[in-house]
Amino acid sequence: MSVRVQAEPFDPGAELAGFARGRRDVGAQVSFAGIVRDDTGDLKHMEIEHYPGMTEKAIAAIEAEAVARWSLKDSLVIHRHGRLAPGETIMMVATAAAHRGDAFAAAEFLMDYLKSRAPFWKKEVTGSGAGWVAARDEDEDALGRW
Amino acid sequence: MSVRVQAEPFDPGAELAGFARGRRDVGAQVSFAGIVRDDTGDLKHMEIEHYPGMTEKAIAAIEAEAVARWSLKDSLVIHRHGRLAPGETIMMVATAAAHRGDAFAAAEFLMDYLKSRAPFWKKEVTGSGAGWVAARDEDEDALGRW
Amino acid sequence: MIEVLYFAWVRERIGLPKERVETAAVTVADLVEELKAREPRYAAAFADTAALRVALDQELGSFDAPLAGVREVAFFPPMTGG
Amino acid sequence: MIEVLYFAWVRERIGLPKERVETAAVTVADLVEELKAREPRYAAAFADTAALRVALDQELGSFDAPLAGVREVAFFPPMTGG
Repeated sequence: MSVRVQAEPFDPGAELAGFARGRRDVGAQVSFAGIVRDDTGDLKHMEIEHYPGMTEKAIAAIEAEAVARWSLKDSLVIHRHGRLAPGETIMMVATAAAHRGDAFAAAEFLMDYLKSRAPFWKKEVTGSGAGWVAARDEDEDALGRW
Repeated sequence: MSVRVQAEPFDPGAELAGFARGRRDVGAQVSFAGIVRDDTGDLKHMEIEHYPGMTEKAIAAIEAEAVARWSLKDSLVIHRHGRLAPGETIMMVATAAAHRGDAFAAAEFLMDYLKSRAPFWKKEVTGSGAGWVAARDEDEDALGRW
Repeated sequence: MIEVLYFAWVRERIGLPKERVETAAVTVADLVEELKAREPRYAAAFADTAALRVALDQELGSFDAPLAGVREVAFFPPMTGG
Repeated sequence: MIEVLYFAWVRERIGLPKERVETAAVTVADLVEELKAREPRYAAAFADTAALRVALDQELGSFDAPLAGVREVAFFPPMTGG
Protein backbone atom coordinates (compact mmCIF):
# COMPACT_ATOMS: atom_id res chain seq x y z
CA MET A 1 0.00 0.00 0.00
CA SER A 2 1.53 3.34 -0.89
CA VAL A 3 0.48 6.93 -1.36
CA ARG A 4 2.38 9.72 -3.06
CA VAL A 5 1.28 13.32 -3.37
CA GLN A 6 3.68 15.31 -5.49
CA ALA A 7 4.12 18.28 -7.80
CA GLU A 8 6.50 16.36 -10.07
CA PRO A 9 5.30 14.55 -13.19
CA PHE A 10 5.39 10.76 -13.12
CA ASP A 11 5.18 7.99 -15.68
CA PRO A 12 2.19 5.69 -15.06
CA GLY A 13 3.67 2.98 -17.28
CA ALA A 14 6.92 2.95 -15.32
CA GLU A 15 5.03 3.01 -12.01
CA LEU A 16 2.93 0.07 -13.14
CA ALA A 17 6.02 -1.83 -14.25
CA GLY A 18 7.33 -1.63 -10.69
CA PHE A 19 3.99 -2.31 -9.00
CA ALA A 20 3.36 -5.59 -7.14
CA ARG A 21 6.30 -7.20 -8.94
CA GLY A 22 7.70 -10.56 -7.96
CA ARG A 23 4.55 -11.69 -6.18
CA ARG A 24 3.17 -15.11 -6.99
CA ASP A 25 -0.26 -14.50 -5.52
CA VAL A 26 -1.28 -11.69 -7.85
CA GLY A 27 -3.36 -12.70 -10.85
CA ALA A 28 -4.97 -9.36 -11.63
CA GLN A 29 -3.76 -5.77 -11.78
CA VAL A 30 -6.00 -2.84 -12.54
CA SER A 31 -4.77 0.69 -13.10
CA PHE A 32 -6.49 3.99 -13.64
CA ALA A 33 -4.87 7.16 -14.90
CA GLY A 34 -6.57 10.55 -14.88
CA ILE A 35 -5.36 12.91 -17.59
CA VAL A 36 -5.86 16.64 -18.21
CA ARG A 37 -8.45 16.89 -21.00
CA ASP A 38 -8.85 19.84 -23.29
CA ASP A 39 -12.12 19.36 -25.14
CA THR A 40 -12.37 22.91 -26.42
CA GLY A 41 -8.72 23.42 -27.37
CA ASP A 42 -8.78 26.50 -25.15
CA LEU A 43 -7.20 25.14 -21.98
CA LYS A 44 -3.85 26.65 -21.14
CA HIS A 45 -3.26 24.61 -18.04
CA MET A 46 -4.84 23.18 -14.93
CA GLU A 47 -3.88 24.14 -11.41
CA ILE A 48 -4.48 21.66 -8.65
CA GLU A 49 -4.57 22.93 -5.11
CA HIS A 50 -4.46 20.56 -2.17
CA TYR A 51 -4.44 20.55 1.61
CA PRO A 52 -0.96 19.41 2.66
CA GLY A 53 -1.16 17.10 5.64
CA MET A 54 -4.80 16.24 5.21
CA THR A 55 -4.33 14.96 1.66
CA GLU A 56 -2.03 12.08 2.56
CA LYS A 57 -4.16 11.17 5.57
CA ALA A 58 -7.38 11.21 3.57
CA ILE A 59 -5.93 9.05 0.81
CA ALA A 60 -4.41 6.61 3.29
CA ALA A 61 -7.81 6.28 4.99
CA ILE A 62 -9.52 5.61 1.65
CA GLU A 63 -6.86 3.04 0.78
CA ALA A 64 -7.25 1.35 4.17
CA GLU A 65 -10.98 1.12 3.57
CA ALA A 66 -10.38 -0.51 0.17
CA VAL A 67 -7.99 -3.03 1.74
CA ALA A 68 -10.58 -3.83 4.41
CA ARG A 69 -13.31 -4.42 1.84
CA TRP A 70 -11.49 -6.36 -0.87
CA SER A 71 -8.79 -8.97 -1.00
CA LEU A 72 -6.00 -6.68 -2.16
CA LYS A 73 -2.39 -7.78 -2.36
CA ASP A 74 -1.17 -4.28 -3.05
CA SER A 75 -2.36 -0.81 -3.99
CA LEU A 76 -0.86 2.44 -5.14
CA VAL A 77 -2.14 6.00 -5.34
CA ILE A 78 -0.17 8.86 -6.87
CA HIS A 79 -1.74 12.31 -7.16
CA ARG A 80 -0.12 15.46 -8.47
CA HIS A 81 -0.74 19.02 -7.45
CA GLY A 82 0.38 22.31 -8.96
CA ARG A 83 0.34 23.24 -12.63
CA LEU A 84 -0.44 20.61 -15.28
CA ALA A 85 -0.58 21.00 -19.04
CA PRO A 86 -3.23 19.32 -21.23
CA GLY A 87 -2.34 15.67 -21.76
CA GLU A 88 -0.41 15.39 -18.51
CA THR A 89 -1.29 12.65 -16.07
CA ILE A 90 -2.99 14.05 -12.97
CA MET A 91 -3.09 10.91 -10.89
CA MET A 92 -3.15 7.15 -10.97
CA VAL A 93 -4.35 4.29 -8.86
CA ALA A 94 -3.30 0.66 -9.18
CA THR A 95 -4.64 -2.41 -7.43
CA ALA A 96 -3.37 -5.98 -7.32
CA ALA A 97 -5.43 -9.00 -6.30
CA ALA A 98 -5.71 -12.71 -6.95
CA HIS A 99 -8.82 -12.22 -9.07
CA ARG A 100 -10.06 -9.45 -11.33
CA GLY A 101 -13.29 -8.78 -9.43
CA ASP A 102 -11.45 -7.50 -6.36
CA ALA A 103 -8.91 -5.54 -8.39
CA PHE A 104 -11.59 -3.76 -10.47
CA ALA A 105 -13.95 -3.04 -7.57
CA ALA A 106 -11.17 -1.67 -5.36
CA ALA A 107 -9.82 0.55 -8.14
CA GLU A 108 -13.28 2.00 -8.82
CA PHE A 109 -13.88 2.51 -5.11
CA LEU A 110 -10.54 4.30 -4.75
CA MET A 111 -11.36 6.55 -7.69
CA ASP A 112 -14.87 7.38 -6.47
CA TYR A 113 -13.56 8.36 -3.06
CA LEU A 114 -10.50 10.21 -4.32
CA LYS A 115 -12.80 12.31 -6.53
CA SER A 116 -15.00 13.51 -3.69
CA ARG A 117 -13.20 12.87 -0.41
CA ALA A 118 -9.55 13.73 -0.97
CA PRO A 119 -8.82 17.46 -0.56
CA PHE A 120 -7.88 18.48 -4.08
CA TRP A 121 -9.39 21.33 -6.09
CA LYS A 122 -8.94 21.82 -9.80
CA LYS A 123 -8.82 25.18 -11.52
CA GLU A 124 -8.85 25.51 -15.28
CA VAL A 125 -6.96 28.36 -16.84
CA THR A 126 -8.17 29.08 -20.37
CA GLY A 127 -7.60 31.81 -22.93
CA SER A 128 -10.66 33.60 -21.63
CA GLY A 129 -10.01 33.33 -17.91
CA ALA A 130 -9.74 30.94 -15.02
CA GLY A 131 -12.38 28.98 -13.12
CA TRP A 132 -12.65 26.36 -10.45
CA VAL A 133 -13.97 23.02 -11.65
CA ALA A 134 -17.34 22.35 -10.06
CA ALA A 135 -17.92 19.05 -8.30
CA ARG A 136 -20.31 16.89 -10.30
CA ASP A 137 -23.43 15.56 -8.62
CA GLU A 138 -22.75 12.20 -10.26
CA ASP A 139 -19.39 12.02 -8.49
CA GLU A 140 -21.10 12.50 -5.14
CA ASP A 141 -23.81 10.03 -6.15
CA ALA A 142 -21.17 7.46 -7.13
CA LEU A 143 -20.26 7.04 -3.45
CA GLY A 144 -23.73 5.69 -2.79
CA ARG A 145 -22.99 2.43 -4.57
CA TRP A 146 -20.35 1.28 -2.09
CA MET B 1 -8.77 -0.06 -31.41
CA SER B 2 -6.19 -2.78 -31.67
CA VAL B 3 -5.85 -6.48 -30.98
CA ARG B 4 -2.68 -8.50 -30.71
CA VAL B 5 -2.46 -12.23 -30.15
CA GLN B 6 1.12 -13.33 -29.70
CA ALA B 7 3.45 -15.89 -28.17
CA GLU B 8 6.06 -13.26 -27.29
CA PRO B 9 6.17 -11.59 -23.87
CA PHE B 10 5.18 -7.95 -23.70
CA ASP B 11 5.58 -5.15 -21.18
CA PRO B 12 2.20 -3.79 -20.02
CA GLY B 13 3.80 -0.62 -18.67
CA ALA B 14 5.46 0.14 -21.99
CA GLU B 15 2.25 -0.67 -23.87
CA LEU B 16 0.32 1.66 -21.62
CA ALA B 17 2.89 4.41 -22.11
CA GLY B 18 2.19 4.29 -25.84
CA PHE B 19 -1.57 3.92 -25.53
CA ALA B 20 -3.89 6.76 -26.57
CA ARG B 21 -1.01 9.24 -26.38
CA GLY B 22 -1.27 12.76 -27.69
CA ARG B 23 -5.06 12.87 -27.53
CA ARG B 24 -6.69 15.88 -25.90
CA ASP B 25 -10.08 14.24 -25.45
CA VAL B 26 -8.96 11.43 -23.13
CA GLY B 27 -9.40 12.07 -19.42
CA ALA B 28 -9.43 8.49 -18.18
CA GLN B 29 -7.40 5.38 -18.93
CA VAL B 30 -8.05 2.02 -17.36
CA SER B 31 -5.83 -1.00 -17.77
CA PHE B 32 -6.08 -4.59 -16.67
CA ALA B 33 -3.27 -7.12 -16.67
CA GLY B 34 -3.75 -10.83 -16.07
CA ILE B 35 -0.76 -12.56 -14.53
CA VAL B 36 0.15 -16.23 -14.03
CA ARG B 37 -0.48 -16.95 -10.35
CA ASP B 38 1.15 -19.73 -8.40
CA ASP B 39 -0.71 -20.00 -5.12
CA THR B 40 0.71 -23.39 -4.17
CA GLY B 41 4.30 -22.82 -5.25
CA ASP B 42 3.96 -25.96 -7.36
CA LEU B 43 3.24 -24.46 -10.78
CA LYS B 44 5.98 -25.09 -13.34
CA HIS B 45 4.32 -23.19 -16.12
CA MET B 46 1.07 -22.48 -17.87
CA GLU B 47 0.30 -23.40 -21.43
CA ILE B 48 -2.26 -21.38 -23.31
CA GLU B 49 -3.79 -22.88 -26.40
CA HIS B 50 -5.84 -20.80 -28.78
CA TYR B 51 -7.74 -21.07 -32.05
CA PRO B 52 -5.75 -19.12 -34.62
CA GLY B 53 -8.03 -17.18 -36.90
CA MET B 54 -11.02 -17.30 -34.63
CA THR B 55 -9.16 -15.67 -31.73
CA GLU B 56 -8.52 -12.35 -33.45
CA LYS B 57 -12.05 -12.27 -34.88
CA ALA B 58 -13.66 -13.04 -31.53
CA ILE B 59 -11.64 -10.37 -29.73
CA ALA B 60 -12.31 -7.80 -32.47
CA ALA B 61 -16.05 -8.52 -32.15
CA ILE B 62 -15.92 -8.09 -28.37
CA GLU B 63 -13.99 -4.85 -28.80
CA ALA B 64 -16.50 -3.58 -31.38
CA GLU B 65 -19.31 -4.31 -28.95
CA ALA B 66 -17.51 -2.34 -26.22
CA VAL B 67 -17.03 0.61 -28.57
CA ALA B 68 -20.72 0.48 -29.49
CA ARG B 69 -21.79 0.51 -25.85
CA TRP B 70 -19.45 3.05 -24.32
CA SER B 71 -17.87 6.29 -25.38
CA LEU B 72 -14.38 4.93 -25.98
CA LYS B 73 -11.63 6.97 -27.55
CA ASP B 74 -9.33 3.99 -27.85
CA SER B 75 -8.91 0.41 -26.70
CA LEU B 76 -6.21 -2.22 -26.73
CA VAL B 77 -6.21 -5.98 -26.17
CA ILE B 78 -3.05 -8.08 -26.07
CA HIS B 79 -3.27 -11.79 -25.27
CA ARG B 80 -0.43 -14.28 -25.22
CA HIS B 81 -0.51 -17.96 -26.05
CA GLY B 82 2.06 -20.71 -25.58
CA ARG B 83 4.15 -21.30 -22.49
CA LEU B 84 4.16 -18.81 -19.62
CA ALA B 85 6.06 -18.94 -16.34
CA PRO B 86 4.56 -17.87 -12.99
CA GLY B 87 4.57 -14.09 -12.72
CA GLU B 88 4.43 -13.55 -16.47
CA THR B 89 1.73 -11.33 -17.91
CA ILE B 90 -0.86 -13.35 -19.81
CA MET B 91 -2.85 -10.53 -21.29
CA MET B 92 -3.87 -6.94 -20.91
CA VAL B 93 -6.68 -4.66 -21.90
CA ALA B 94 -6.64 -0.88 -21.89
CA THR B 95 -9.44 1.58 -22.47
CA ALA B 96 -9.41 5.35 -22.95
CA ALA B 97 -12.43 7.62 -22.56
CA ALA B 98 -13.32 11.16 -21.58
CA HIS B 99 -14.66 10.02 -18.20
CA ARG B 100 -13.78 7.21 -15.84
CA GLY B 101 -17.20 5.55 -15.88
CA ASP B 102 -16.92 4.57 -19.54
CA ALA B 103 -13.28 3.52 -19.23
CA PHE B 104 -13.94 1.26 -16.23
CA ALA B 105 -17.15 -0.29 -17.57
CA ALA B 106 -15.64 -1.02 -20.98
CA ALA B 107 -12.52 -2.60 -19.44
CA GLU B 108 -14.62 -4.86 -17.20
CA PHE B 109 -16.87 -5.77 -20.11
CA LEU B 110 -13.85 -6.64 -22.26
CA MET B 111 -12.43 -8.80 -19.49
CA ASP B 112 -15.68 -10.62 -18.82
CA TYR B 113 -16.10 -11.47 -22.49
CA LEU B 114 -12.46 -12.34 -23.09
CA LYS B 115 -12.66 -14.81 -20.19
CA SER B 116 -15.56 -16.75 -21.60
CA ARG B 117 -15.94 -15.89 -25.28
CA ALA B 118 -12.44 -15.72 -26.72
CA PRO B 119 -11.04 -19.13 -27.72
CA PHE B 120 -8.21 -19.58 -25.25
CA TRP B 121 -7.66 -22.56 -22.99
CA LYS B 122 -5.26 -22.65 -20.07
CA LYS B 123 -3.38 -25.70 -18.92
CA GLU B 124 -1.41 -25.76 -15.70
CA VAL B 125 1.71 -27.88 -15.55
CA THR B 126 2.70 -28.63 -11.96
CA GLY B 127 5.20 -30.89 -10.28
CA SER B 128 2.53 -33.56 -9.97
CA GLY B 129 1.08 -33.39 -13.46
CA ALA B 130 -0.82 -31.23 -15.89
CA GLY B 131 -4.46 -30.22 -16.03
CA TRP B 132 -6.76 -27.94 -17.97
CA VAL B 133 -8.11 -25.02 -16.01
CA ALA B 134 -11.86 -25.42 -15.61
CA ALA B 135 -14.12 -22.54 -16.57
CA ARG B 136 -15.63 -20.94 -13.48
CA ASP B 137 -19.40 -20.62 -13.23
CA GLU B 138 -18.93 -17.10 -11.93
CA ASP B 139 -17.12 -16.14 -15.13
CA GLU B 140 -20.08 -17.29 -17.19
CA ASP B 141 -22.45 -15.59 -14.76
CA ALA B 142 -20.48 -12.34 -15.07
CA LEU B 143 -21.73 -11.97 -18.65
CA GLY B 144 -25.27 -11.64 -17.36
CA ARG B 145 -24.63 -8.19 -15.94
CA TRP B 146 -24.04 -6.55 -19.31
CA MET C 1 -16.17 -32.26 -46.74
CA ILE C 2 -15.84 -30.38 -43.47
CA GLU C 3 -12.69 -29.38 -41.61
CA VAL C 4 -13.15 -30.44 -37.98
CA LEU C 5 -10.90 -28.92 -35.31
CA TYR C 6 -10.38 -29.97 -31.70
CA PHE C 7 -8.92 -27.90 -28.89
CA ALA C 8 -7.70 -28.40 -25.33
CA TRP C 9 -8.79 -31.66 -23.73
CA VAL C 10 -11.05 -32.51 -26.68
CA ARG C 11 -7.92 -32.46 -28.85
CA GLU C 12 -6.04 -34.55 -26.32
CA ARG C 13 -8.77 -37.17 -25.98
CA ILE C 14 -9.26 -37.55 -29.70
CA GLY C 15 -5.52 -37.40 -30.27
CA LEU C 16 -5.39 -34.98 -33.16
CA PRO C 17 -5.89 -31.24 -33.68
CA LYS C 18 -7.93 -31.45 -36.86
CA GLU C 19 -9.16 -33.67 -39.63
CA ARG C 20 -11.23 -33.55 -42.77
CA VAL C 21 -14.53 -35.31 -42.37
CA GLU C 22 -16.75 -36.60 -45.16
CA THR C 23 -20.23 -36.30 -43.77
CA ALA C 24 -23.88 -35.97 -44.71
CA ALA C 25 -24.80 -34.78 -41.21
CA VAL C 26 -27.51 -32.13 -41.23
CA THR C 27 -26.73 -30.57 -37.86
CA VAL C 28 -23.76 -30.32 -35.53
CA ALA C 29 -25.45 -32.86 -33.24
CA ASP C 30 -25.70 -35.31 -36.17
CA LEU C 31 -21.99 -34.86 -36.85
CA VAL C 32 -21.22 -35.50 -33.18
CA GLU C 33 -23.21 -38.77 -33.34
CA GLU C 34 -21.28 -39.85 -36.43
CA LEU C 35 -17.97 -39.11 -34.73
CA LYS C 36 -18.95 -40.87 -31.49
CA ALA C 37 -19.81 -44.00 -33.48
CA ARG C 38 -16.31 -44.11 -34.97
CA GLU C 39 -14.10 -45.05 -32.03
CA PRO C 40 -14.06 -45.02 -28.22
CA ARG C 41 -11.76 -41.98 -28.10
CA TYR C 42 -14.40 -39.95 -29.95
CA ALA C 43 -17.15 -41.36 -27.74
CA ALA C 44 -15.08 -40.32 -24.71
CA ALA C 45 -14.46 -36.82 -26.01
CA PHE C 46 -18.12 -36.24 -26.85
CA ALA C 47 -19.61 -38.12 -23.87
CA ASP C 48 -21.03 -34.92 -22.37
CA THR C 49 -21.76 -32.29 -24.99
CA ALA C 50 -23.08 -29.97 -22.29
CA ALA C 51 -19.42 -29.62 -21.29
CA LEU C 52 -18.47 -28.66 -24.85
CA ARG C 53 -18.73 -25.62 -27.05
CA VAL C 54 -18.84 -25.51 -30.83
CA ALA C 55 -17.78 -22.91 -33.37
CA LEU C 56 -19.03 -22.88 -36.97
CA ASP C 57 -16.69 -21.12 -39.38
CA GLN C 58 -15.01 -19.51 -36.35
CA GLU C 59 -18.19 -18.17 -34.77
CA LEU C 60 -19.70 -19.68 -31.64
CA GLY C 61 -22.72 -21.77 -32.49
CA SER C 62 -25.01 -24.42 -31.06
CA PHE C 63 -25.27 -28.16 -31.40
CA ASP C 64 -28.58 -27.92 -33.21
CA ALA C 65 -27.18 -25.53 -35.84
CA PRO C 66 -27.36 -26.74 -39.47
CA LEU C 67 -24.10 -27.63 -41.22
CA ALA C 68 -25.20 -26.55 -44.68
CA GLY C 69 -22.51 -24.32 -46.19
CA VAL C 70 -20.23 -24.66 -43.17
CA ARG C 71 -16.57 -25.33 -43.99
CA GLU C 72 -15.05 -25.47 -40.53
CA VAL C 73 -16.41 -26.86 -37.26
CA ALA C 74 -14.47 -26.68 -34.00
CA PHE C 75 -15.15 -28.47 -30.73
CA PHE C 76 -13.68 -27.37 -27.42
CA PRO C 77 -14.37 -27.00 -23.71
CA PRO C 78 -15.61 -23.71 -22.25
CA MET C 79 -13.00 -21.04 -22.87
CA THR C 80 -10.64 -19.90 -20.15
CA GLY C 81 -8.99 -16.80 -21.55
CA GLY C 82 -8.12 -13.57 -19.82
CA MET D 1 -6.84 30.20 19.31
CA ILE D 2 -7.71 28.21 16.20
CA GLU D 3 -5.81 27.95 12.92
CA VAL D 4 -8.34 28.56 10.15
CA LEU D 5 -7.46 27.50 6.59
CA TYR D 6 -9.17 28.39 3.33
CA PHE D 7 -8.84 26.57 0.02
CA ALA D 8 -9.79 27.11 -3.62
CA TRP D 9 -12.38 29.85 -4.19
CA VAL D 10 -12.92 30.27 -0.45
CA ARG D 11 -9.25 31.24 -0.19
CA GLU D 12 -9.57 33.54 -3.17
CA ARG D 13 -12.68 35.30 -1.86
CA ILE D 14 -11.28 35.82 1.61
CA GLY D 15 -7.90 36.72 0.18
CA LEU D 16 -5.68 34.65 2.39
CA PRO D 17 -4.81 30.97 2.81
CA LYS D 18 -4.92 30.86 6.59
CA GLU D 19 -5.10 32.88 9.75
CA ARG D 20 -5.14 32.44 13.50
CA VAL D 21 -8.53 33.24 14.96
CA GLU D 22 -9.23 34.10 18.57
CA THR D 23 -12.72 32.78 19.15
CA ALA D 24 -15.13 31.59 21.78
CA ALA D 25 -17.35 29.92 19.16
CA VAL D 26 -18.84 26.66 20.39
CA THR D 27 -19.52 25.09 16.97
CA VAL D 28 -18.22 25.47 13.44
CA ALA D 29 -21.44 27.29 12.54
CA ASP D 30 -20.80 29.79 15.35
CA LEU D 31 -17.30 30.39 14.01
CA VAL D 32 -18.71 30.96 10.53
CA GLU D 33 -21.12 33.56 11.92
CA GLU D 34 -18.26 35.36 13.66
CA LEU D 35 -16.22 35.39 10.46
CA LYS D 36 -19.17 36.58 8.33
CA ALA D 37 -19.69 39.51 10.70
CA ARG D 38 -16.11 40.65 10.19
CA GLU D 39 -16.04 41.91 6.62
CA PRO D 40 -17.97 41.61 3.33
CA ARG D 41 -15.32 39.28 1.84
CA TYR D 42 -16.00 36.76 4.62
CA ALA D 43 -19.74 37.22 4.22
CA ALA D 44 -19.33 36.55 0.49
CA ALA D 45 -17.21 33.44 1.04
CA PHE D 46 -19.62 31.97 3.59
CA ALA D 47 -22.85 33.16 1.92
CA ASP D 48 -23.92 29.60 1.13
CA THR D 49 -22.49 27.08 3.56
CA ALA D 50 -24.34 24.27 1.73
CA ALA D 51 -21.75 24.83 -1.02
CA LEU D 52 -18.90 24.45 1.47
CA ARG D 53 -17.18 21.63 3.27
CA VAL D 54 -15.32 21.79 6.56
CA ALA D 55 -12.47 19.76 8.00
CA LEU D 56 -11.63 19.67 11.72
CA ASP D 57 -8.04 18.79 12.46
CA GLN D 58 -7.76 17.44 8.89
CA GLU D 59 -10.81 15.20 9.06
CA LEU D 60 -14.05 16.01 7.24
CA GLY D 61 -16.67 17.26 9.68
CA SER D 62 -19.95 19.10 9.82
CA PHE D 63 -20.97 22.68 10.52
CA ASP D 64 -22.71 21.72 13.75
CA ALA D 65 -19.59 19.99 15.12
CA PRO D 66 -18.19 21.37 18.40
CA LEU D 67 -14.88 23.23 18.29
CA ALA D 68 -13.71 22.17 21.73
CA GLY D 69 -10.15 20.85 21.48
CA VAL D 70 -9.93 21.53 17.76
CA ARG D 71 -6.69 23.19 16.64
CA GLU D 72 -7.25 23.48 12.91
CA VAL D 73 -10.42 24.21 10.92
CA ALA D 74 -10.44 24.31 7.13
CA PHE D 75 -13.15 25.60 4.81
CA PHE D 76 -13.31 24.69 1.15
CA PRO D 77 -15.69 23.86 -1.72
CA PRO D 78 -16.57 20.25 -2.59
CA MET D 79 -13.40 18.40 -3.57
CA THR D 80 -12.55 17.73 -7.20
CA GLY D 81 -9.66 15.31 -7.10
CA GLY D 82 -8.98 12.31 -9.28
